[in-house]
Amino acid sequence: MIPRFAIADAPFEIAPLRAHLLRAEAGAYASFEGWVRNHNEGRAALGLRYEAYVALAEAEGLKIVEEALERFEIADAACVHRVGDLDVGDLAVWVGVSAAHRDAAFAACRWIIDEVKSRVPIWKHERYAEGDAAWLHPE
Amino acid sequence: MIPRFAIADAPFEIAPLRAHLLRAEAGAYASFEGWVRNHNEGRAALGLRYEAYVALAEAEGLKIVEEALERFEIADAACVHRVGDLDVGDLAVWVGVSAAHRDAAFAACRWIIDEVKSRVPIWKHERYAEGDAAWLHPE
Amino acid sequence: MSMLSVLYFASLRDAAGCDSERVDHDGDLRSLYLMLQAKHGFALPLERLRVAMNGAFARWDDVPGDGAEIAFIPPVSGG
Amino acid sequence: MSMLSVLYFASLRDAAGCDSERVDHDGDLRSLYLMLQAKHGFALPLERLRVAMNGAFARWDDVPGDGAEIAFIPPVSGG
Repeated sequence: MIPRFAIADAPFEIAPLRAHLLRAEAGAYASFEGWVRNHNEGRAALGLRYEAYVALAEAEGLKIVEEALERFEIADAACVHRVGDLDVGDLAVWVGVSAAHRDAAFAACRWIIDEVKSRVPIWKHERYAEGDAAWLHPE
Repeated sequence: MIPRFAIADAPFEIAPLRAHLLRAEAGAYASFEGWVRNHNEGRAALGLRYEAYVALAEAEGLKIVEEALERFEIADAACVHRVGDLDVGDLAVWVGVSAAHRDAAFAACRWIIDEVKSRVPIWKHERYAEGDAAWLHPE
Repeated sequence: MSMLSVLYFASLRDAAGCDSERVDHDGDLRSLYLMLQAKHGFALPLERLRVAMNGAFARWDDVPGDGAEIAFIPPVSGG
Repeated sequence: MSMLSVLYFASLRDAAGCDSERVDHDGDLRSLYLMLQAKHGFALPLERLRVAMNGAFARWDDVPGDGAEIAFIPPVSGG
Protein backbone atom coordinates (compact mmCIF):
# COMPACT_ATOMS: atom_id res chain seq x y z
CA MET A 1 0.00 0.00 0.00
CA ILE A 2 1.57 3.25 -1.20
CA PRO A 3 0.21 6.20 0.82
CA ARG A 4 -1.53 8.94 -1.19
CA PHE A 5 0.69 11.57 0.38
CA ALA A 6 4.22 11.14 1.61
CA ILE A 7 7.18 13.16 2.81
CA ALA A 8 10.38 11.68 1.31
CA ASP A 9 13.77 12.34 2.87
CA ALA A 10 15.65 10.99 -0.17
CA PRO A 11 15.18 11.05 -3.96
CA PHE A 12 12.20 8.97 -5.07
CA GLU A 13 11.14 7.29 -8.29
CA ILE A 14 8.05 8.61 -10.05
CA ALA A 15 7.44 5.51 -12.19
CA PRO A 16 5.97 3.24 -9.48
CA LEU A 17 3.83 6.08 -8.11
CA ARG A 18 2.46 6.75 -11.58
CA ALA A 19 1.89 3.04 -12.23
CA HIS A 20 -0.16 2.89 -9.05
CA LEU A 21 -2.62 5.43 -10.51
CA LEU A 22 -3.22 3.51 -13.77
CA ARG A 23 -6.79 2.25 -14.11
CA ALA A 24 -8.54 0.50 -16.99
CA GLU A 25 -11.40 3.00 -16.63
CA ALA A 26 -9.14 6.06 -16.45
CA GLY A 27 -8.13 7.53 -19.80
CA ALA A 28 -6.46 10.68 -18.54
CA TYR A 29 -3.45 11.31 -16.35
CA ALA A 30 -2.13 14.73 -15.39
CA SER A 31 0.99 15.28 -13.35
CA PHE A 32 2.96 18.15 -11.92
CA GLU A 33 6.56 18.26 -10.80
CA GLY A 34 8.34 21.05 -8.99
CA TRP A 35 12.07 21.17 -9.64
CA VAL A 36 14.65 23.27 -7.79
CA ARG A 37 15.35 26.36 -9.91
CA ASN A 38 18.65 28.25 -10.20
CA HIS A 39 16.91 31.48 -9.23
CA ASN A 40 14.10 32.76 -7.03
CA GLU A 41 12.65 36.26 -6.96
CA GLY A 42 15.57 37.61 -8.90
CA ARG A 43 18.35 36.02 -6.84
CA ALA A 44 20.69 33.29 -8.07
CA ALA A 45 20.14 30.17 -5.96
CA LEU A 46 22.61 27.32 -5.41
CA GLY A 47 20.19 24.89 -3.81
CA LEU A 48 17.87 24.57 -0.92
CA ARG A 49 16.75 22.61 2.06
CA TYR A 50 13.14 21.64 2.77
CA GLU A 51 12.12 20.96 6.33
CA ALA A 52 8.74 19.61 7.41
CA TYR A 53 6.76 19.01 10.55
CA VAL A 54 6.47 15.47 9.24
CA ALA A 55 3.56 14.11 11.29
CA LEU A 56 1.33 17.11 10.57
CA ALA A 57 2.55 17.45 6.97
CA GLU A 58 1.61 13.85 6.22
CA ALA A 59 -1.79 14.22 7.87
CA GLU A 60 -2.54 17.51 6.10
CA GLY A 61 -1.23 16.27 2.74
CA LEU A 62 -3.38 13.15 2.93
CA LYS A 63 -6.37 15.33 3.79
CA ILE A 64 -5.74 17.42 0.68
CA VAL A 65 -5.59 14.37 -1.61
CA GLU A 66 -8.72 12.93 -0.01
CA GLU A 67 -10.52 16.26 -0.44
CA ALA A 68 -9.50 16.22 -4.11
CA LEU A 69 -11.05 12.77 -4.49
CA GLU A 70 -14.32 14.22 -3.15
CA ARG A 71 -14.26 17.48 -5.12
CA PHE A 72 -13.28 16.19 -8.57
CA GLU A 73 -14.40 13.32 -10.80
CA ILE A 74 -11.07 11.54 -10.57
CA ALA A 75 -10.02 7.91 -10.21
CA ASP A 76 -7.00 8.34 -7.97
CA ALA A 77 -4.36 10.88 -6.94
CA ALA A 78 -1.10 11.01 -5.03
CA CYS A 79 1.58 13.47 -3.97
CA VAL A 80 5.13 13.17 -2.62
CA HIS A 81 7.19 16.06 -1.28
CA ARG A 82 10.93 15.95 -0.63
CA VAL A 83 12.64 17.19 2.50
CA GLY A 84 16.39 17.57 3.10
CA ASP A 85 19.11 19.15 0.97
CA LEU A 86 18.32 19.57 -2.73
CA ASP A 87 20.43 20.85 -5.61
CA VAL A 88 19.33 22.82 -8.66
CA GLY A 89 17.39 20.46 -10.96
CA ASP A 90 16.35 18.06 -8.18
CA LEU A 91 12.74 16.99 -7.90
CA ALA A 92 11.04 18.75 -4.95
CA VAL A 93 7.41 17.69 -5.34
CA TRP A 94 5.35 15.42 -7.54
CA VAL A 95 1.57 15.25 -7.99
CA GLY A 96 -0.20 12.66 -10.17
CA VAL A 97 -3.93 12.34 -10.91
CA SER A 98 -5.82 9.78 -13.00
CA ALA A 99 -9.38 10.33 -14.24
CA ALA A 100 -11.81 9.26 -16.93
CA HIS A 101 -11.52 12.70 -18.56
CA ARG A 102 -8.79 15.30 -18.84
CA ASP A 103 -10.78 18.24 -17.42
CA ALA A 104 -10.95 16.65 -14.00
CA ALA A 105 -7.38 15.33 -14.15
CA PHE A 106 -5.94 18.80 -14.86
CA ALA A 107 -8.20 20.61 -12.39
CA ALA A 108 -7.49 18.22 -9.53
CA CYS A 109 -3.75 18.19 -10.20
CA ARG A 110 -3.65 21.97 -10.12
CA TRP A 111 -5.81 22.14 -7.01
CA ILE A 112 -3.63 19.66 -5.12
CA ILE A 113 -0.35 21.46 -5.78
CA ASP A 114 -1.94 24.80 -4.84
CA GLU A 115 -3.30 23.41 -1.58
CA VAL A 116 -0.04 21.65 -0.74
CA LYS A 117 1.86 24.91 -1.23
CA SER A 118 -0.51 26.86 0.98
CA ARG A 119 -1.41 24.36 3.72
CA VAL A 120 1.25 21.72 4.30
CA PRO A 121 3.84 22.56 6.99
CA ILE A 122 6.97 22.44 4.84
CA TRP A 123 9.54 25.24 4.75
CA LYS A 124 12.11 26.13 2.16
CA HIS A 125 15.58 27.33 3.13
CA GLU A 126 17.39 28.80 0.13
CA ARG A 127 21.13 29.17 -0.31
CA TYR A 128 22.11 32.04 -2.59
CA ALA A 129 25.10 32.50 -4.87
CA GLU A 130 26.18 35.49 -2.71
CA GLY A 131 26.76 33.09 0.21
CA ASP A 132 23.77 33.96 2.39
CA ALA A 133 20.72 31.82 3.04
CA ALA A 134 17.17 32.41 4.23
CA TRP A 135 13.96 30.69 5.27
CA LEU A 136 11.05 31.55 3.01
CA HIS A 137 7.96 32.63 4.92
CA PRO A 138 5.73 34.12 2.21
CA GLU A 139 3.22 36.81 3.16
CA MET B 1 17.97 15.99 -31.29
CA ILE B 2 14.57 14.72 -30.11
CA PRO B 3 11.77 16.30 -32.19
CA ARG B 4 9.18 18.32 -30.24
CA PHE B 5 6.39 16.32 -31.83
CA ALA B 6 6.51 12.74 -33.01
CA ILE B 7 4.24 9.96 -34.19
CA ALA B 8 5.40 6.66 -32.63
CA ASP B 9 4.47 3.31 -34.16
CA ALA B 10 5.60 1.38 -31.07
CA PRO B 11 5.52 1.91 -27.28
CA PHE B 12 7.86 4.70 -26.19
CA GLU B 13 9.59 5.66 -22.95
CA ILE B 14 8.52 8.89 -21.25
CA ALA B 15 11.63 9.24 -19.08
CA PRO B 16 14.08 10.46 -21.78
CA LEU B 17 11.44 12.82 -23.21
CA ARG B 18 10.85 14.30 -19.77
CA ALA B 19 14.60 14.55 -19.08
CA HIS B 20 14.98 16.54 -22.28
CA LEU B 21 12.64 19.24 -20.89
CA LEU B 22 14.54 19.72 -17.63
CA ARG B 23 16.14 23.16 -17.30
CA ALA B 24 18.01 24.79 -14.41
CA GLU B 25 15.77 27.84 -14.84
CA ALA B 26 12.51 25.88 -15.04
CA GLY B 27 10.92 25.05 -11.71
CA ALA B 28 7.63 23.64 -12.99
CA TYR B 29 6.79 20.67 -15.17
CA ALA B 30 3.27 19.65 -16.16
CA SER B 31 2.47 16.56 -18.15
CA PHE B 32 -0.55 14.85 -19.60
CA GLU B 33 -0.96 11.25 -20.66
CA GLY B 34 -3.87 9.68 -22.50
CA TRP B 35 -4.35 6.00 -21.79
CA VAL B 36 -6.64 3.59 -23.63
CA ARG B 37 -9.80 3.20 -21.55
CA ASN B 38 -11.97 0.09 -21.22
CA HIS B 39 -15.05 2.09 -22.25
CA ASN B 40 -16.03 4.97 -24.49
CA GLU B 41 -19.39 6.71 -24.64
CA GLY B 42 -21.01 3.94 -22.66
CA ARG B 43 -19.67 1.01 -24.68
CA ALA B 44 -17.16 -1.56 -23.38
CA ALA B 45 -13.97 -1.29 -25.47
CA LEU B 46 -11.36 -4.00 -25.97
CA GLY B 47 -8.70 -1.84 -27.56
CA LEU B 48 -8.14 0.41 -30.48
CA ARG B 49 -6.04 1.31 -33.44
CA TYR B 50 -4.75 4.78 -34.19
CA GLU B 51 -3.94 5.70 -37.74
CA ALA B 52 -2.27 8.94 -38.85
CA TYR B 53 -1.46 10.80 -42.01
CA VAL B 54 2.08 10.79 -40.67
CA ALA B 55 3.71 13.53 -42.73
CA LEU B 56 0.92 16.04 -42.07
CA ALA B 57 0.43 14.91 -38.46
CA GLU B 58 4.09 15.52 -37.66
CA ALA B 59 4.05 18.92 -39.38
CA GLU B 60 0.81 19.99 -37.66
CA GLY B 61 1.90 18.62 -34.28
CA LEU B 62 5.20 20.48 -34.45
CA LYS B 63 3.33 23.65 -35.38
CA ILE B 64 1.12 23.25 -32.28
CA VAL B 65 4.12 22.86 -29.96
CA GLU B 66 5.86 25.83 -31.57
CA GLU B 67 2.69 27.92 -31.22
CA ALA B 68 2.58 26.96 -27.53
CA LEU B 69 6.16 28.21 -27.11
CA GLU B 70 5.02 31.58 -28.52
CA ARG B 71 1.75 31.83 -26.60
CA PHE B 72 2.89 30.79 -23.14
CA GLU B 73 5.82 31.67 -20.86
CA ILE B 74 7.31 28.20 -21.04
CA ALA B 75 10.84 26.82 -21.33
CA ASP B 76 10.15 23.82 -23.55
CA ALA B 77 7.41 21.39 -24.57
CA ALA B 78 7.03 18.13 -26.43
CA CYS B 79 4.35 15.67 -27.50
CA VAL B 80 4.35 12.09 -28.79
CA HIS B 81 1.29 10.27 -30.15
CA ARG B 82 1.08 6.53 -30.76
CA VAL B 83 -0.28 4.89 -33.86
CA GLY B 84 -0.96 1.18 -34.42
CA ASP B 85 -2.82 -1.35 -32.28
CA LEU B 86 -3.22 -0.48 -28.59
CA ASP B 87 -4.70 -2.41 -25.69
CA VAL B 88 -6.63 -1.10 -22.69
CA GLY B 89 -4.14 0.65 -20.40
CA ASP B 90 -1.61 1.44 -23.15
CA LEU B 91 -0.23 4.94 -23.45
CA ALA B 92 -1.77 6.73 -26.45
CA VAL B 93 -0.41 10.26 -26.11
CA TRP B 94 2.03 12.15 -23.90
CA VAL B 95 2.54 15.91 -23.50
CA GLY B 96 5.23 17.48 -21.32
CA VAL B 97 5.88 21.16 -20.61
CA SER B 98 8.57 22.85 -18.52
CA ALA B 99 8.32 26.45 -17.33
CA ALA B 100 9.55 28.82 -14.65
CA HIS B 101 6.09 28.86 -13.06
CA ARG B 102 3.27 26.37 -12.79
CA ASP B 103 0.52 28.60 -14.26
CA ALA B 104 2.17 28.59 -17.67
CA ALA B 105 3.16 24.91 -17.46
CA PHE B 106 -0.44 23.80 -16.78
CA ALA B 107 -2.00 26.18 -19.31
CA ALA B 108 0.34 25.21 -22.13
CA CYS B 109 0.03 21.50 -21.41
CA ARG B 110 -3.73 21.72 -21.52
CA TRP B 111 -3.68 23.84 -24.67
CA ILE B 112 -1.36 21.44 -26.51
CA ILE B 113 -3.46 18.33 -25.81
CA ASP B 114 -6.64 20.20 -26.81
CA GLU B 115 -5.10 21.39 -30.09
CA VAL B 116 -3.62 17.96 -30.85
CA LYS B 117 -7.03 16.38 -30.37
CA SER B 118 -8.74 18.87 -32.65
CA ARG B 119 -6.13 19.51 -35.36
CA VAL B 120 -3.72 16.61 -35.87
CA PRO B 121 -4.77 14.07 -38.54
CA ILE B 122 -4.97 10.98 -36.35
CA TRP B 123 -7.98 8.67 -36.26
CA LYS B 124 -9.14 6.21 -33.65
CA HIS B 125 -10.63 2.86 -34.59
CA GLU B 126 -12.30 1.24 -31.58
CA ARG B 127 -13.00 -2.46 -31.10
CA TYR B 128 -15.99 -3.13 -28.85
CA ALA B 129 -16.74 -6.05 -26.54
CA GLU B 130 -19.79 -6.89 -28.71
CA GLY B 131 -17.44 -7.70 -31.59
CA ASP B 132 -17.99 -4.69 -33.83
CA ALA B 133 -15.58 -1.86 -34.50
CA ALA B 134 -15.82 1.72 -35.72
CA TRP B 135 -13.81 4.73 -36.78
CA LEU B 136 -14.43 7.75 -34.55
CA HIS B 137 -15.18 10.91 -36.51
CA PRO B 138 -16.52 13.27 -33.84
CA GLU B 139 -18.95 16.02 -34.84
CA MET C 1 -6.00 16.94 -67.25
CA SER C 2 -3.97 16.66 -64.05
CA MET C 3 -2.86 13.28 -62.77
CA LEU C 4 -3.29 13.31 -58.98
CA SER C 5 -2.49 10.89 -56.15
CA VAL C 6 -5.34 10.74 -53.67
CA LEU C 7 -4.77 9.34 -50.15
CA TYR C 8 -7.60 7.85 -48.07
CA PHE C 9 -7.65 7.48 -44.30
CA ALA C 10 -9.93 5.95 -41.69
CA SER C 11 -13.57 5.52 -42.80
CA LEU C 12 -12.81 6.97 -46.24
CA ARG C 13 -10.23 4.23 -46.81
CA ASP C 14 -12.69 1.56 -45.73
CA ALA C 15 -15.30 2.96 -48.15
CA ALA C 16 -12.83 3.37 -51.03
CA GLY C 17 -11.34 -0.06 -50.39
CA CYS C 18 -7.81 1.29 -50.93
CA ASP C 19 -5.17 3.54 -49.30
CA SER C 20 -4.68 5.66 -52.37
CA GLU C 21 -5.52 5.90 -56.01
CA ARG C 22 -4.37 7.83 -59.07
CA VAL C 23 -7.03 10.09 -60.50
CA ASP C 24 -7.26 12.27 -63.64
CA HIS C 25 -9.10 15.44 -62.74
CA ASP C 26 -9.56 19.01 -63.83
CA GLY C 27 -10.88 21.58 -61.39
CA ASP C 28 -10.58 22.44 -57.75
CA LEU C 29 -10.39 20.19 -54.70
CA ARG C 30 -14.11 20.63 -54.01
CA SER C 31 -15.06 19.15 -57.36
CA LEU C 32 -12.47 16.39 -56.89
CA TYR C 33 -14.08 15.29 -53.62
CA LEU C 34 -17.61 15.46 -55.00
CA MET C 35 -16.55 13.28 -57.94
CA LEU C 36 -14.83 10.72 -55.69
CA GLN C 37 -17.68 10.81 -53.15
CA ALA C 38 -20.08 9.84 -55.95
CA LYS C 39 -17.72 7.11 -57.16
CA HIS C 40 -17.10 5.49 -53.73
CA GLY C 41 -20.26 6.43 -51.86
CA PHE C 42 -18.45 8.33 -49.07
CA ALA C 43 -20.88 9.05 -46.24
CA LEU C 44 -18.98 12.11 -44.95
CA PRO C 45 -20.19 15.39 -46.47
CA LEU C 46 -17.51 17.79 -47.66
CA GLU C 47 -18.41 20.23 -44.87
CA ARG C 48 -17.07 17.76 -42.28
CA LEU C 49 -13.72 17.26 -44.02
CA ARG C 50 -10.54 19.22 -44.38
CA VAL C 51 -8.28 18.78 -47.36
CA ALA C 52 -4.49 18.68 -47.73
CA MET C 53 -2.28 19.07 -50.77
CA ASN C 54 1.37 17.98 -50.90
CA GLY C 55 1.51 17.48 -47.13
CA ALA C 56 -0.03 20.80 -46.05
CA PHE C 57 -3.61 21.86 -45.34
CA ALA C 58 -5.22 23.42 -48.43
CA ARG C 59 -8.46 25.20 -49.38
CA TRP C 60 -11.32 23.59 -51.24
CA ASP C 61 -11.01 26.07 -54.09
CA ASP C 62 -7.31 25.32 -54.61
CA VAL C 63 -6.67 23.76 -58.02
CA PRO C 64 -4.10 20.97 -57.83
CA GLY C 65 -1.29 20.87 -60.36
CA ASP C 66 -0.21 17.76 -62.20
CA GLY C 67 1.39 15.22 -59.85
CA ALA C 68 -0.07 16.72 -56.65
CA GLU C 69 -0.75 14.49 -53.63
CA ILE C 70 -4.20 15.12 -52.19
CA ALA C 71 -5.59 13.86 -48.87
CA PHE C 72 -9.11 14.22 -47.55
CA ILE C 73 -9.07 14.59 -43.77
CA PRO C 74 -12.09 13.19 -41.93
CA PRO C 75 -12.87 14.58 -38.46
CA VAL C 76 -9.86 13.63 -36.32
CA SER C 77 -10.01 11.57 -33.13
CA GLY C 78 -6.50 11.42 -31.72
CA GLY C 79 -5.61 11.94 -28.06
CA MET D 1 0.78 24.35 35.74
CA SER D 2 0.92 22.30 32.55
CA MET D 3 4.18 20.87 31.29
CA LEU D 4 4.25 21.26 27.50
CA SER D 5 6.61 20.21 24.69
CA VAL D 6 7.04 23.02 22.18
CA LEU D 7 8.43 22.29 18.69
CA TYR D 8 10.18 24.93 16.59
CA PHE D 9 10.59 24.92 12.82
CA ALA D 10 12.36 27.01 10.20
CA SER D 11 13.09 30.60 11.29
CA LEU D 12 11.54 30.01 14.72
CA ARG D 13 14.04 27.22 15.34
CA ASP D 14 16.93 29.42 14.28
CA ALA D 15 15.73 32.17 16.65
CA ALA D 16 15.08 29.77 19.55
CA GLY D 17 18.38 27.98 18.98
CA CYS D 18 16.71 24.59 19.53
CA ASP D 19 14.24 22.14 17.90
CA SER D 20 12.06 21.89 20.95
CA GLU D 21 11.86 22.77 24.57
CA ARG D 22 9.80 21.85 27.62
CA VAL D 23 7.77 24.73 29.02
CA ASP D 24 5.60 25.17 32.13
CA HIS D 25 2.61 27.28 31.20
CA ASP D 26 -0.93 28.08 32.25
CA GLY D 27 -3.35 29.60 29.76
CA ASP D 28 -4.17 29.35 26.09
CA LEU D 29 -1.93 28.91 23.07
CA ARG D 30 -2.00 32.64 22.35
CA SER D 31 -0.50 33.50 25.70
CA LEU D 32 2.03 30.67 25.29
CA TYR D 33 3.29 32.12 21.99
CA LEU D 34 3.44 35.66 23.35
CA MET D 35 5.47 34.44 26.32
CA LEU D 36 7.90 32.48 24.11
CA GLN D 37 8.07 35.29 21.55
CA ALA D 38 9.24 37.64 24.33
CA LYS D 39 11.73 35.04 25.59
CA HIS D 40 13.33 34.24 22.20
CA GLY D 41 12.68 37.45 20.28
CA PHE D 42 10.67 35.80 17.49
CA ALA D 43 10.19 38.25 14.63
CA LEU D 44 7.00 36.62 13.32
CA PRO D 45 3.82 38.13 14.80
CA LEU D 46 1.17 35.69 15.99
CA GLU D 47 -1.14 36.77 13.13
CA ARG D 48 1.23 35.19 10.59
CA LEU D 49 1.40 31.83 12.39
CA ARG D 50 -0.83 28.85 12.74
CA VAL D 51 -0.63 26.60 15.76
CA ALA D 52 -0.87 22.83 16.18
CA MET D 53 -1.50 20.69 19.24
CA ASN D 54 -0.74 16.97 19.41
CA GLY D 55 -0.23 16.72 15.63
CA ALA D 56 -3.39 18.55 14.50
CA PHE D 57 -4.11 22.20 13.76
CA ALA D 58 -5.54 23.98 16.81
CA ARG D 59 -7.04 27.38 17.71
CA TRP D 60 -5.19 30.11 19.56
CA ASP D 61 -7.72 30.05 22.38
CA ASP D 62 -7.31 26.30 22.95
CA VAL D 63 -5.86 25.57 26.36
CA PRO D 64 -3.31 22.75 26.27
CA GLY D 65 -3.49 19.97 28.80
CA ASP D 66 -0.51 18.63 30.70
CA GLY D 67 1.91 16.80 28.38
CA ALA D 68 0.59 18.35 25.16
CA GLU D 69 2.90 18.79 22.17
CA ILE D 70 2.60 22.26 20.67
CA ALA D 71 4.02 23.49 17.36
CA PHE D 72 3.98 27.01 15.97
CA ILE D 73 3.66 26.93 12.18
CA PRO D 74 5.34 29.80 10.34
CA PRO D 75 4.07 30.65 6.84
CA VAL D 76 4.78 27.56 4.75
CA SER D 77 6.86 27.48 1.58
CA GLY D 78 6.73 23.97 0.20
CA GLY D 79 6.18 23.09 -3.42
